[in-house]
Amino acid sequence: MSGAESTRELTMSRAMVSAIAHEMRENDDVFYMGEDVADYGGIFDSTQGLREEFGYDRIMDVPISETAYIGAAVGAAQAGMRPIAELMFVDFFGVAMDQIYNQMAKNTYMSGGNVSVPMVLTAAVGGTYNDAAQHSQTLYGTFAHIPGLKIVVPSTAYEAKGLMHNAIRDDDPVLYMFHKRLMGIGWMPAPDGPKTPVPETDYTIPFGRADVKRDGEDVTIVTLGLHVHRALEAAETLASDGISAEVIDLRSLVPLDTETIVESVEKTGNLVVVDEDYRSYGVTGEVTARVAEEALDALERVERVAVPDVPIPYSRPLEKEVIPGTEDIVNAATRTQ
Amino acid sequence: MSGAESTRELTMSRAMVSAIAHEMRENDDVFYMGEDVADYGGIFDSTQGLREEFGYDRIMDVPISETAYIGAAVGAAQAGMRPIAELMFVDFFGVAMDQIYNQMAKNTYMSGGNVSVPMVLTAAVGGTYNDAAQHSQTLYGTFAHIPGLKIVVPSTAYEAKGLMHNAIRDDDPVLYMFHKRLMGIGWMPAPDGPKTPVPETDYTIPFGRADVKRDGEDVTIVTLGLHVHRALEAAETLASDGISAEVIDLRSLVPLDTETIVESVEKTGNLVVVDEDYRSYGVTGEVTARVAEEALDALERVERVAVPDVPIPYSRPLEKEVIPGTEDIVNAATRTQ
Amino acid sequence: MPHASENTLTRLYENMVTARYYEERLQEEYLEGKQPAFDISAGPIPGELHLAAGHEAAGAGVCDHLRDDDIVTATHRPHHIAIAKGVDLKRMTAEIFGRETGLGKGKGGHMHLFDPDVNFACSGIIAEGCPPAVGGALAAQKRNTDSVAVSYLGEGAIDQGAFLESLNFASVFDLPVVFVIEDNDWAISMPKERVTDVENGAKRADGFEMPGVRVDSDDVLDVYDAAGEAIGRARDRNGPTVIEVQVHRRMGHFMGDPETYRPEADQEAAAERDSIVRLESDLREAGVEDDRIDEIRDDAHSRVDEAIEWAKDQPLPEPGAAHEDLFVSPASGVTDSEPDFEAVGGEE
Amino acid sequence: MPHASENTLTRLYENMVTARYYEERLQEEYLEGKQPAFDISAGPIPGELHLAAGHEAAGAGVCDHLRDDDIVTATHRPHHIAIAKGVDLKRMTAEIFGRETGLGKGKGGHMHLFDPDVNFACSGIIAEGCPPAVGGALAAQKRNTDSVAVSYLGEGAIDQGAFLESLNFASVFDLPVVFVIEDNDWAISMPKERVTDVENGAKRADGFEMPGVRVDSDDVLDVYDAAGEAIGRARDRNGPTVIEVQVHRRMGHFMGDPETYRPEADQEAAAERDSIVRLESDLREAGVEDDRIDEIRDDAHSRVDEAIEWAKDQPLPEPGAAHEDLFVSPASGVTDSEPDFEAVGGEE
Ligand SMILES: Cc1ncc(C[n+]2csc(CCOP(=O)(O)OP(=O)(O)O)c2C)c(N)n1
Ligand SMILES: Cc1ncc(C[n+]2csc(CCOP(=O)(O)OP(=O)(O)O)c2C)c(N)n1
Ligand SMILES: [Mg+2]
Ligand SMILES: [Mg+2]
Repeated sequence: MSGAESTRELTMSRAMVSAIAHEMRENDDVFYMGEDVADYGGIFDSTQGLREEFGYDRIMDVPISETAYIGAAVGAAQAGMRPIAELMFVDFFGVAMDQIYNQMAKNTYMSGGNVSVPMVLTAAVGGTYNDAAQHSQTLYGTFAHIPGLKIVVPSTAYEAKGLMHNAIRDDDPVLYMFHKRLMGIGWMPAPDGPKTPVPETDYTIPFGRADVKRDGEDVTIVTLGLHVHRALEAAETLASDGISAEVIDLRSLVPLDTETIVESVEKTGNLVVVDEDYRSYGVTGEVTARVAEEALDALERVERVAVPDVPIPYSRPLEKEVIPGTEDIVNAATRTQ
Repeated sequence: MSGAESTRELTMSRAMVSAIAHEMRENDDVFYMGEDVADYGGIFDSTQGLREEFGYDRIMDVPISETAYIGAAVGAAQAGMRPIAELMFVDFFGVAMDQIYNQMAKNTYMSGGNVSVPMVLTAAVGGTYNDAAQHSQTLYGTFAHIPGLKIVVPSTAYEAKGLMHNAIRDDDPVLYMFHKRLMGIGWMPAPDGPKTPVPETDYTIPFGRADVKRDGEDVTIVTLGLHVHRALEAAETLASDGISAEVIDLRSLVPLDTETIVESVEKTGNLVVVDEDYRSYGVTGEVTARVAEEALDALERVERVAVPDVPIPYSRPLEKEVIPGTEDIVNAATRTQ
Repeated sequence: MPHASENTLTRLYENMVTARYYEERLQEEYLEGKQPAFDISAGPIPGELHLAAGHEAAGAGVCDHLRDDDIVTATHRPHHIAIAKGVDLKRMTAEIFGRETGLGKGKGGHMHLFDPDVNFACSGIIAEGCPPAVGGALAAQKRNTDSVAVSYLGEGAIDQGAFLESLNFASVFDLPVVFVIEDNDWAISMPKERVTDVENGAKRADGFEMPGVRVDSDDVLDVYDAAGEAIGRARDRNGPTVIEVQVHRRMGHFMGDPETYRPEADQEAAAERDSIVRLESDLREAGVEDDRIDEIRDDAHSRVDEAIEWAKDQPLPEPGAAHEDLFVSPASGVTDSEPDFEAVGGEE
Repeated sequence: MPHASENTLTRLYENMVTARYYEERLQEEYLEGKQPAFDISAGPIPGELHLAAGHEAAGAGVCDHLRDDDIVTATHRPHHIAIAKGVDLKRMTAEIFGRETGLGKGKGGHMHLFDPDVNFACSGIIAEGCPPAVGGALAAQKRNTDSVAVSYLGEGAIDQGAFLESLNFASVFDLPVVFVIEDNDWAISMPKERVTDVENGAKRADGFEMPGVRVDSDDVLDVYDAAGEAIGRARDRNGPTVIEVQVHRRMGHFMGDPETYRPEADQEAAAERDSIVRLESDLREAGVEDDRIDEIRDDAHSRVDEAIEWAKDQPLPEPGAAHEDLFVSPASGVTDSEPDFEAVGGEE
């Protein structure tokens, strides 16, 4: 590898921040609002160093009033700015859901496209560090069920940057859900996967384009976020058992890249959907249904691996029980054979 | 038919109210909070006549502060009372979702079962009268995705009463979603189906027991709420085309009666899931996935009939386009043959 | 404090009679399709309809101070405010009738009117417009313009978190925004005193370090003065204000509301305290001739009639249009293809 | 106004030294597993940990007036309040260590402690406990008892809708509830003045027709007096009160917080203004001997050490337990079978 001036390995948080900084330099209309985003730099390093470069006016600490500031982002976006608002943990959505759901997501449609809402809502998601029922959810299904939001979930630094550039430049509201465990925060060690080479330059990754992170022949594992890495690990184990797993990283939930999934299942005949969200009425159901609609004949077996419809418990053995682990994925994939 | 003293035909709203009144007479701990539930009797007749019998203290008009009063219901329930709180339109959930999601639904689990939350949250759902994007949703999928709530959706007066008795007596939080179009309100004519004979006495319908509303051999139509009646109408048309459709009324989303659905599909081989909620990441996906998991071999064809992932539009031809109609069900069922 | 000139008086009058007649005509149209039995899904106007007869002073008296670049968010009862803000009357009416040429192509409806040309929006959830108005004010502050934002809400909405949080947000950042509470004594069937601790809604401001002013009558000139001062403060970067205006609900909460909960005396009182009649006598006092008054009113009526006739002539949308307008950009965002990793400087 | 007796003084002291030592010991335990590199998922205590050293006066001074049947909802920083309310120390500690015999069988964790025996609960979302406390007060009112409810929140929480709506709800129904704002100057890294319009959080009460009182120091005796009055008012059915207490954050927001945003002077000032040291001198002034003070403190420390040792000895839950306790009744509700329609009087 040469040319270190144009590529470097970044953590996911550095990649995310570099895209935000780039867009803020290019466009005065971009600003960031959130709790503890200024001096603290974001509880999960989502804004680290930005206040130093852009000041308090553009990296705004705001009151603990999610309804007020997310709604203010909607208003500022409709007035032509390009705000980014951060929900510190996605689990807090319930105090601000009306603004997200009934304004951010619907105003474009309700206005017949005469109004646009070019904002990004960022939110930290996920568990694995025992933060219990009110701080560990992903809620992928809850948000993906809402028409009117584009929803992205990066799994590596490369995706984190490209998806953020696209999100900020997009004229529609985008929900950008970043998994805490992938960010590369000092106090929450990340797995190896998310730290990747990242081009210095700006580049955009389109929404609705899943990424085949590993090719395989026997079973298709569809997942996103943290579980991309667990699925890849599982695929290693499966390979040593003679099972060849294809791993698909959805990267965006809305739009959902049904085509890539269906193509893969047509090849492998088996589908394992892995999700860190609750099992019922969510991502695993939707992915399964799309395959059942479009490739029922090819489909030999389906397995869903997700949180078993209980809140995330606190104690380590309990949390480990409910959040899908590598072994759970291996077992599910093995059952399909 | 004889014995009018013990059975009468009731509208769905009268049946719902009669169960509430019965429980309030039996148990002083039951009370009702909501906007316009006292003098008005509920915008959708959900409390008609109750204030006259029970007074303002037990049929409480409350400030337009859904977070405060739904959260207060949680607190009162934990203190041993059995409150019923009404969200006038389910579409307003976003202003109070935190209390619903993070307290009402989770406190039992987070306390390891040491605390219980014996409350009922009622909410009017559904469209068909052009009330547009913020007043026409069902949001079945949004709520069913939350672990910790039992969720019921009556389709007739008989179910409305029996499910309400069970909901009030249950020690867990129950979300009771009633469809406006079924209530039999003067100004919103109901179809014929929901007005049924209803026993005078109290009786409880268990949650998680779907009801086969029509037997059939060729295709299984799974649905709930208003669309039970549209499915039954569709089944008539299908019958005249020589297609025998079985119609399953889910009656509760949590728990979901997978067994009844799977048994039916094992017989018919074909599944049509009909939902008035948004298509993706919701009820149609979940029902399909459960069948794909448990009866893949029997399954020949799946069709999902739901709102096509846009907010509910206002104008009549637009609303009609997105809310599944009888014809859409007929077409989907016909495609499976 | 600027007192209304004769020009202003006639402008206010024109505005208010337009709004009043508009509501009366919509009521007729709406009910026409619902005779003899009221069926909400029958007739030429779809859905619920919340009319604002009796609220006109709060629309005209405030919005007369606003420019097109100022932002207004209104409530579920929005027509008088929309008219006062200069929303396109024809396209608004077409929207209310669910027509293709409506402001939202028939997708939004009467509670969801968006006219970006004059920065007007409204919504159907209580107090929901407060945070976006605050955001509009924030944008003005960031862009260093002297635009302001006005957020309307009903007296029933002053107990809702979205409003209360907005007060602090506006206050702590000194934003150019004015909150206008229309106090019509009722929140559907709930009288103010049953559900709200304060008699004067503007008192909410006391806990948030901002001025709160109550205009105790719907005399449009008093509203005009109070709003002029508050909007002036906002434009001069002196921060937000809460204004409560006493208005009256001359009709039911929505069309079809039986109002059985409402004492007849209250209905009669609302009918008597008519801000338009009062303004007519102010006009006469200011020397405006009866002929001129009649002319203004007749012109307003003609414009309304014309808008309604125009709207009713407009085509309904094609059903397939329901699938459009979810997004303004492609679903994939600004880009449809992922760049070549190496081409953008990557080297894997 | 009742001034604290010697008995009360020693009770408060016992309470506060228990709470302080508890936090110090938890800090040790928590960090022990995280040396040298801080890894949030390592060590004997799972998850985040928010310690309340410096807040003790607000816990003890208020809860000393409460009975077991009174309801308390606390925040994400709950231990001192739980201790003051009489929550079972061992089972609480077991919960914090994620053990099977914990208050929530290890499911809840340190932000979600429920002890129904003393009507204590806490939660991790800002101001989330306010509405349930109001609901507890409503239940007391409906049942005609003289129980009261107390809802704690941080000064950062006074901008959250759940608190503000609760003020009106409590005020309009005259509920027996007291809101206690613990003002420690910081909301994580955000100083109060950056995000809140009022300097004195109790001022929020002004807009809601209820008294608001600020206790400007964390002198537990001042807190005790102010709380006594407010809780007395509530018990006597004279309505709700807001109290703000100036406390101090002696540690980071959560364990592992680098506090780089916080001026050293501020940290030092917090360390100096120690309400426990102040109370010790009050005790001496009241004639309590040093030996007795030492004894109380030592006893408290022993109880804490014992609880922690006990907790660490408790078993972790079986993984399968994760699937239990979603509901207390069967999923089908009170009934498992549908009655025969005819048997219940139907005749189809
Ligand atoms: C969050 C929310 N809760 C309830 C409603 C239902 N609702 C619509 S209008 C209304 C009454 C509003 O009263 P007020 O704010 O005084 O306005 P007015 O109708 O009197 O103009 C209510 C309760 C709603 N739209 N949104
Ligand atoms: C609705 C919501 N928003 C944000 C958070 C994240 N959060 C946890 S504690 C905290 C600061 C709270 O400050 P304060 O209320 O002053 O209490 P303190 O921590 O100082 O005791 C924040 C923002 C949350 N838990 N809930
Ligand atoms: Mg009103
Ligand atoms: Mg604080």
